[in-house]
Amino acid sequence: MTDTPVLSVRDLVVEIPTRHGVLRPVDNVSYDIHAGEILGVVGESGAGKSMTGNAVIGLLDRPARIVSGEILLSGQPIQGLKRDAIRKLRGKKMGMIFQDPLTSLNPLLTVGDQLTETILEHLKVGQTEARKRAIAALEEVGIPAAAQRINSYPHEFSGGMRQRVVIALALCAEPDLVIADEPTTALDVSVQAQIVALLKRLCRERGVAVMLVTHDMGVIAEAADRVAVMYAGRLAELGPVREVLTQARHPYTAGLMASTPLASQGRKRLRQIPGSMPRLGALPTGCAFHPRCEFAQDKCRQEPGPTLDRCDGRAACWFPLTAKQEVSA
Amino acid sequence: MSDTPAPAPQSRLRRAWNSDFAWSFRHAPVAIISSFVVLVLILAAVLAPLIAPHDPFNPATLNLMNGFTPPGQANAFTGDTFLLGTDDQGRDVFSTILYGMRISLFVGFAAVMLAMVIGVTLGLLAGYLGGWVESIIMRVADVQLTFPAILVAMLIFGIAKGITPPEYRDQMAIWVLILAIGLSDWVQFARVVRGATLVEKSKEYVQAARLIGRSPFAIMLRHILPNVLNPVLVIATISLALAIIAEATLSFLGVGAPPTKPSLGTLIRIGQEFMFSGEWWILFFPALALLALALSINLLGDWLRDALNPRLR
Amino acid sequence: MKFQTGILTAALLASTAIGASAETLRWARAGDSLTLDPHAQNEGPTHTLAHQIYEPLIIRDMTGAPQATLATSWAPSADDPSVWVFELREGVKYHDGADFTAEDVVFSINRAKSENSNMKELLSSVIEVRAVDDYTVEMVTDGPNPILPANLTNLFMMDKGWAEANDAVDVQDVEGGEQTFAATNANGTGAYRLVSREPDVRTVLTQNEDYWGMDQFPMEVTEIIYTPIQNAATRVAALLSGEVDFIQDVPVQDLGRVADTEGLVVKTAPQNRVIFFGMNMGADDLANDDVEGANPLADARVREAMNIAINREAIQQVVMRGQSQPAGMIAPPFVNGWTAEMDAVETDVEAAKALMADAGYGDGFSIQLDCPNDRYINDEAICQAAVGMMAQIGITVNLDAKPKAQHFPLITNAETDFYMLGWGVPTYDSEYIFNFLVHTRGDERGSWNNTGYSNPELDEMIVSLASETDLDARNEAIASIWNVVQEETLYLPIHHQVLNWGMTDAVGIEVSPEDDPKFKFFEMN
Amino acid sequence: MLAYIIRRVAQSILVLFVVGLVAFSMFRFVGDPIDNMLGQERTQADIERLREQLGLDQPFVVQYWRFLEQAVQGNFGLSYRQGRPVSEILIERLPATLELAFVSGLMALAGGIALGIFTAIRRRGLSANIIMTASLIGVSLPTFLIGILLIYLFSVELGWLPSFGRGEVTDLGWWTTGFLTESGLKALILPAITLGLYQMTLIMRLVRTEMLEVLRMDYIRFARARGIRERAINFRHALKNTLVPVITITGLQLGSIIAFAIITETVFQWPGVGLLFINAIQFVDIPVMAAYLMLISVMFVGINLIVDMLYFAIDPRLRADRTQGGH
Repeated sequence: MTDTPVLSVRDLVVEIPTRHGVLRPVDNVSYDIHAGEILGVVGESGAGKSMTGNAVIGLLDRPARIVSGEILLSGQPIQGLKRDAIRKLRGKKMGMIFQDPLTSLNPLLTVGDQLTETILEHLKVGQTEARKRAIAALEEVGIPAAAQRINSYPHEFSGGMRQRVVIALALCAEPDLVIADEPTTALDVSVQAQIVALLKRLCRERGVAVMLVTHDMGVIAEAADRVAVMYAGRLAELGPVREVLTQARHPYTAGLMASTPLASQGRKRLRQIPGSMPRLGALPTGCAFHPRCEFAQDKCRQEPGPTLDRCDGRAACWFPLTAKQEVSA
Repeated sequence: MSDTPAPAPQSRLRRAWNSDFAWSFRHAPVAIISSFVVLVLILAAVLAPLIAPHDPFNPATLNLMNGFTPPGQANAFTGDTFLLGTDDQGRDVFSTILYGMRISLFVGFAAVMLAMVIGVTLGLLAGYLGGWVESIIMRVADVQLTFPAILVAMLIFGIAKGITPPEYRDQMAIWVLILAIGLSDWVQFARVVRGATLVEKSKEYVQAARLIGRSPFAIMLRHILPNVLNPVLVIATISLALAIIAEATLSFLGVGAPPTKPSLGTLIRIGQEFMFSGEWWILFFPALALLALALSINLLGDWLRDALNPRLR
Repeated sequence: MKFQTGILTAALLASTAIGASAETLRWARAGDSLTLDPHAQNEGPTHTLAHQIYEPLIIRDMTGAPQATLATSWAPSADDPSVWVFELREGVKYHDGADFTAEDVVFSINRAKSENSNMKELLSSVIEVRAVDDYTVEMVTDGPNPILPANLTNLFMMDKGWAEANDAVDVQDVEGGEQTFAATNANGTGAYRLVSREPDVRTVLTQNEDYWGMDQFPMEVTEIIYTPIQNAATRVAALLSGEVDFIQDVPVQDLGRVADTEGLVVKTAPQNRVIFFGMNMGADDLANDDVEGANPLADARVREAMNIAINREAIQQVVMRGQSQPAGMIAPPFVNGWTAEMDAVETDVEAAKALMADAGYGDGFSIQLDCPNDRYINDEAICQAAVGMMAQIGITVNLDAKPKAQHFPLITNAETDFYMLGWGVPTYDSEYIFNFLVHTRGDERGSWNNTGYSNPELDEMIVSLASETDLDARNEAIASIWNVVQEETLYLPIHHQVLNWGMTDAVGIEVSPEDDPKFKFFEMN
Repeated sequence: MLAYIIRRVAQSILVLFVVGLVAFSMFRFVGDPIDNMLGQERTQADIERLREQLGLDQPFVVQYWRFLEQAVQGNFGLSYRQGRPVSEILIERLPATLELAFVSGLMALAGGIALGIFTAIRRRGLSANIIMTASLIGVSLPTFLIGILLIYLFSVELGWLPSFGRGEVTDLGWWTTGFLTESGLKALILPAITLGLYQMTLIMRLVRTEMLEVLRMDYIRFARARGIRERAINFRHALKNTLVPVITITGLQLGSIIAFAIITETVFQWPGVGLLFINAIQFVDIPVMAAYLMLISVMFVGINLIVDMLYFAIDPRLRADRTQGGH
């Protein structure tokens, strides 16, 4: 993995000015994703996972905005580009998949319309060719009888099929990067696995870089190559999925693992992390996790929050866990 | 991101002042100005007997010879001076506007409330219950739509005249107007609420409430109603101004407030007769008052709609 | 204001040469003619249009004076005072070329007397019409009827042959469901022939080149485009913007604006119509007042108090902008029996209050006033002014102003106790007023008398007027009837209406008291 | 689908019956035609006779029945006022109203949708806010006053446009049109503005509100995420979804355009059915009033039906199963 990463996020800071002060839903986040790699991003709601994805693709809702940091797409900086320039990158260079396939598709247009529209927008092809590719895209995501279903309206598909259509849409202009924002959350469990498998297959076959945002450790374990754990807008831990899952270094990651039922973990009792994530407007000083951390020491409370590069490069923690430490209840 | 960090116990007033609602109000100059105008006008209307220099509703105090006195000038016969002049009956225009606004505001509010209550109720019932209830309600709406407000007004006037004793007929006219405008306005509420109810009905939270066995009445009231209020508000704001104006139109067609106790609309109807003749003030000031009132209500409604809609903030 | 006087116009009239060029006159008024059938409606705008197309035996010219038209002379028969003899004009042709003869007169009078005709009341005294020869007609009345010719000025002559050929012998019968040919087509002897007509929209008339009076009348208007415009402001706007040349019914408040506009003039004349209030004095108790068990209006002192409480000058000056003539009696000044003394009332609020106190109503009472709001000039505003004046003597008046279609049934059905009414006298004689407004209400007479007043002695005198041939004795009787009416304060007269016509200064015509422009008299400069 | 249409038509016929019944029950409150029909010299006997002839002495249900009997045979009777068959009068007057309603409806719809989209897209822009505020002025004054003000300005003061009537119309045999002559088109402008202004404002505000809702939908975000151009997002994706609910109101507004036409036609002396109806009310011309109301209710019922059909056309979800409802 020495080639240029498809996506490179450097010290990204997103702020939302409110009348109660400025909030930082994304605070100094840095990571890379390479071609053919799936980066899982996990965390609780409000940890900044989706916001990071939105920032990358340039779809932050007002009044949220990027205040500093860099986003490099195949080595080219894209933050600060003109609206139309970044629009042209969306779909073409980076695609996005949303959580709810029921609402992601325009109910009044056939899936074919929506596919060809996207293809025509980004690729220099004619109407017939676009249609051919649309059918191919549907076939690729496993829609049976794609040539007929292309004229169907979204409501004529089941939930899982709709998410396949959404994936086809995100990939139809052959982007290098796909941001999948909770792509399985709204689906039945049996369908979830299919979608995850599909994502994985497409990633491998096409060499696409995937940023898989989810709160589901199971999905991460199943699909991701590397995982980034976010807490209160900051990266808590970043590393290869095997290592992070089996040997969490950040107490938060460890807590998260302990509270997740994973088949690989065997029959242990599930545990909870005490307390809840603080609101962005009321972050504690020092490490944002310290009020909930059983290993917290004075340093955690007093010094500015730890970052990956100031710690061991994997976990943003002054006192990373070692193999022997166990998180107790 | 909705409530403030609460460092110290705050007074109720302080909390209200700091609420999102108040905050967005304080940052919307249009809302501030228009609510100020509405407030001033409502206050002026309510306090009319205290503010108005004359009582235009008391015919004994009128002097016909004061008729057509221009604003601020002395009448050629009586020597009396009036701030905004007098109308064709020698009534002080300023006082008449204040008193007329009372009637207009009352008619407007009451008529819209009536239309809203009828329309929302029937719309909810039609949308939620469906079937023959829906069919009947929507067909009644069709019948209602067929009848122009003027005919409804005439019908109600006719019936009311038959059943009210003569000494109450002056007051009756106002209730008749409320009924007539309210009754001819409910259909749009009903249709919109019905449409919105159909959408909400199929959503999960309603299904869930149904499953846990909440009564349809409670579901409609607690779950669906709050979710369909947005379009209702849009219609209600524009309807309020419209009701005030509709009253003027009915008066133009000859079935409005009695000319001896004129509303703002009746004043305009009377005033427009003097448009070519140079007595501009008889039309201009009441029209200005109506414009200010209706415009402010509408602007306030606009802002309110955006402010109350969390998704639009 | 530059209201032209009659004298000035007369001078102009004399100085202008008669031009033969085509002159189109665009004419607007508030209402349209209801039908072209000349006998179906007895109503102003309908007659006005009919007068351009059809002709009666006798017309009133623009000053209101009788003028020979299809009859050249008329007189009671020397043998029988109950017979009127009419000599007809010879050589008159209908628009379709048919000759006008005595046969047509007999046909038309009989048609106008038929059951569905609205004109039959004017001919109720006529027993028989007979053609003596082609150009002489006799009308037999049920007794000597000195005023019969006055009743004929709106009775138009139709062609018998045309009516028969087109199945238009019967007057419009609404109930029957079939319309008559004559309602939408016209064939008269008049100065203008019908070109096209869309009711309520536009009627076009063109000059009848074969008109018998081509040389006798100015005949300067060669084409008439008639468009009714209901809304007063729009009508005035149409004149101000030059879209029409001539409008009737100028609102009094706009007279100044029209007169001040370059190229426009306003002309006025007293109208044959008096406006007054009626009071229910006959009932024992009133439905629409707050006095229990008594009728305040039954007391002549109360009626007198109300009469002198009305400040007619103020109404004239402010409400009517000077465009009215305060009235003390319910007869227009043209009418036989009218006197200046009776037509004047002094306003005296203090005396009125004293009268009220005398009558035991010192604290006043309350009553409802029914008023139309679309019938007379500023009707609602007059009623409003009256409310204020009544309030000054303690009478609280609840004004109920409404469209005429709801107002007049109240009078017809005797459901109002205090009401506004206007009255015109087409016969120019007081008998007409007495018959309808003073005589006890009954099947034959008194149909508009809603006062409940009944005076058998007076009734007898009224009935006898019809057959009184001695004009002096008749006038004496009329005067004594008026004395009673005035003494009893049977009605509260307000004013005589004044007519206003607005026109471009090219139009030369004076206002006629009947409000019926006859375009053959118009000069065009 | 067909069953649904049949059911609606059946319901509509029922509606017509009820409209008629209600109409006849209220005519006597409008006034009494007798005094209008007879001259000043009428006697009590004339009144009785005419009342009997017209059947006005009968209870309103009987009058209604008599009307219905004739109406089903296509005979709406003779106008009391004009003495001509009512059906003939209505046919003669209808083109004027329909042309006026068409032009002002078109104006309201085109203007309303365009301005609605504009103000939604540029929600925070200055020009959008000016439009939003200015549009309110038009609905803050009564229609009749706006009409008279327009006449005052454009006819009297400027002399550009006619103040009354339809101008020169072309007779096409079964239809008269003002579209073919300059004066006819000029005459349309002021009444159409007067009539359409309120509707335009309402549609504009409605489109704006709905559009803002739609623009927040996931599928719009998803379309953005696919790099679809803003223009296509606004007009292809958002507008179509906006229009579904707007159609309901617009259908209703079409109806009220015809109802409001009464006032506009009175002010501008526009020779349509609205003016006819006002004249009929003033004269208590019962056959004309009854036929007019029937006509209007047929029109309303038709519009409602068409609106519901349009739903099917525009929203594929409804095609499958109507009872699912919603949009």
